[in-house]
Amino acid sequence: MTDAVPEQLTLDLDGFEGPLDLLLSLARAQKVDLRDISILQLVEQYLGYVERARVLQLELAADYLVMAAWLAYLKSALLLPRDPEVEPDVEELAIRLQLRLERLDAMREAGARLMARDRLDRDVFRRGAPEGLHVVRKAFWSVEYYDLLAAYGQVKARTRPALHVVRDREVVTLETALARVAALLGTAIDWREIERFLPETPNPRLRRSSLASSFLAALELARQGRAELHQEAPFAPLYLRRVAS
Amino acid sequence: MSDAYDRAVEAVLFAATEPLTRDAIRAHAGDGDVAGALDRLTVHYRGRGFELVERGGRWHFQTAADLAHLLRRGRDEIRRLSRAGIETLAIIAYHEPVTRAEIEAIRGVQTARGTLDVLMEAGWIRPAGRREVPGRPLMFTTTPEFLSHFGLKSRRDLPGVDDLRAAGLLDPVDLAFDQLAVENAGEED
Amino acid sequence: MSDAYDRAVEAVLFAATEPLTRDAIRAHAGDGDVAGALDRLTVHYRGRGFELVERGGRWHFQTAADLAHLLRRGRDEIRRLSRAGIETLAIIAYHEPVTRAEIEAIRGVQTARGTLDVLMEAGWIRPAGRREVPGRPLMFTTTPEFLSHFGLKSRRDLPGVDDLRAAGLLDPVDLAFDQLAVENAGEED
Repeated sequence: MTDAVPEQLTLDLDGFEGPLDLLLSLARAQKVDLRDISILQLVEQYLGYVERARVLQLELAADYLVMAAWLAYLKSALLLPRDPEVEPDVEELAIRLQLRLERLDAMREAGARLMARDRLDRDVFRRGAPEGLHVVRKAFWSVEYYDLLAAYGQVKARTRPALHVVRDREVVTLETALARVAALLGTAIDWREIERFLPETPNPRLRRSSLASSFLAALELARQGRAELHQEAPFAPLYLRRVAS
Repeated sequence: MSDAYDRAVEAVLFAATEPLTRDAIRAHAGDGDVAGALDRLTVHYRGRGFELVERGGRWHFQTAADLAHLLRRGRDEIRRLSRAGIETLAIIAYHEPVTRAEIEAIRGVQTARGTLDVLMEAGWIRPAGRREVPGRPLMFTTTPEFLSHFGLKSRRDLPGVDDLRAAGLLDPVDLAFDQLAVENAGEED
Repeated sequence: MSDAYDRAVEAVLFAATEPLTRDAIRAHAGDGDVAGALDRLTVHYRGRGFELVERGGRWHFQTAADLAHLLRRGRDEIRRLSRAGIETLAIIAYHEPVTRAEIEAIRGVQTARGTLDVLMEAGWIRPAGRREVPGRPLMFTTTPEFLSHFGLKSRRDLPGVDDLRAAGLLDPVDLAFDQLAVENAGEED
């Protein structure tokens, strides 16, 4: 008997898809109904299989050995008196192994039944040359009212500062006023009203800005000792004159 | 159906990828009364949704001619407007009549070709004369469909800028820009 | 045929290149009693050369199964699935949605490269979201094409599914326990 085993064993292992597959084959050989198999007997058979492979120095894939180690543990635990402190429960492990085999077996059976059904393009056929249905798509645009308003709000928020800058450009900066007042002062010898130093503009805002910065320019020139200021009374006309150097 | 052979002929014609001659039918369905089966099937399908017809000695099923219009159907496809599209629509609604250049000035970016087309296709805007300035640019206004889409009686129903601010639609970005303006002003001094 | 609407539904189904949902039928045939028309057509075609069938909420005509021998002639044999492919497909169909690790736990071996690819290429399975567990593994489910191909009205039609569920064989997979061997084997790679 042992002489006949090697050849068969090698061939058999080639045919198995891993240890669970081998276990299932062994279990099926025991009984028709997987729910009635003897786990202990199954473990014995598996370990025997692996042991024979070892004796014959056949190389076994690692997962077969891992399963063997686990089954050896299960076997010893099943044989020993049950220790309630040990988790997980050995009986539970055995039932789970059995369920796994049942599930794999069920999926194999289900797969076979699926493949045996009347399959489209193999057993049943759809119409060979259907005219086909054509859908002419017509775009229908959609916007929520809120999105419309929010978009406008954001446009306004985004662009308002830009409008601001355009308006604010209508000012005369201190530097500009200083240069202008200093230059005009050079051409004048006598007292002259500050309004006469302002550039001409119909824009009242620009004129106010111009007046303010020209006044500051006059103060600055006076501080530097380049100009004299003269005013009769509060709010009276303000006069400006070059300091002769 | 009473006749098993008629059934076979029916199935063969149904599954065929092209019209079949009697010989071709016989090659699949086997020996039998092909002519008789074809006659009976022709009668059976007359007036149904599709019919069995002969064209130059070849037989095939085809959709009944009077139902051909069902095979081509228009379908509404709901599409959302792009962000640029929504903004452009909003600007036209608030500023109409308005030219493309004016829209771009308000948005601060160029309007992609097609944005106005989409709005016109949607039926929400329409060209409305030309502005009498050099180049005579086209002006755009919203349409009655625009008002009805948004449930508005008239353009005066659109909330004003103050309303938008009160609703918080202006503020988040607004604050950020005000901050920026202050910083820029600071740089000038 | 007495009913004009039944005729329209019949024509639309006959012309379609894909199985149609009721909504798709209605989109072409117009408003009407789609369900009633489908019922009457199903009865009318029962026992003929081709039949009207429902697969996952979609309807199509197909030849009667008992005439397969007449129609297979001259057709390319469809590709045979490997044993691993068949098992994997069955596991996905009966347990969906299911992750690759769960498939491997049930089969007790790693899934060879290509097994899932072949099933996806056939159009029978597709990725369907991720399981919200560490690693967020992809889950797989079957497709409407799977139901069409295997002649299933719905997943409840899967052979023996009720018995398997009653026996607890379709309960969620206990990865912690069942994957033991697979994980250890996987370390080799």
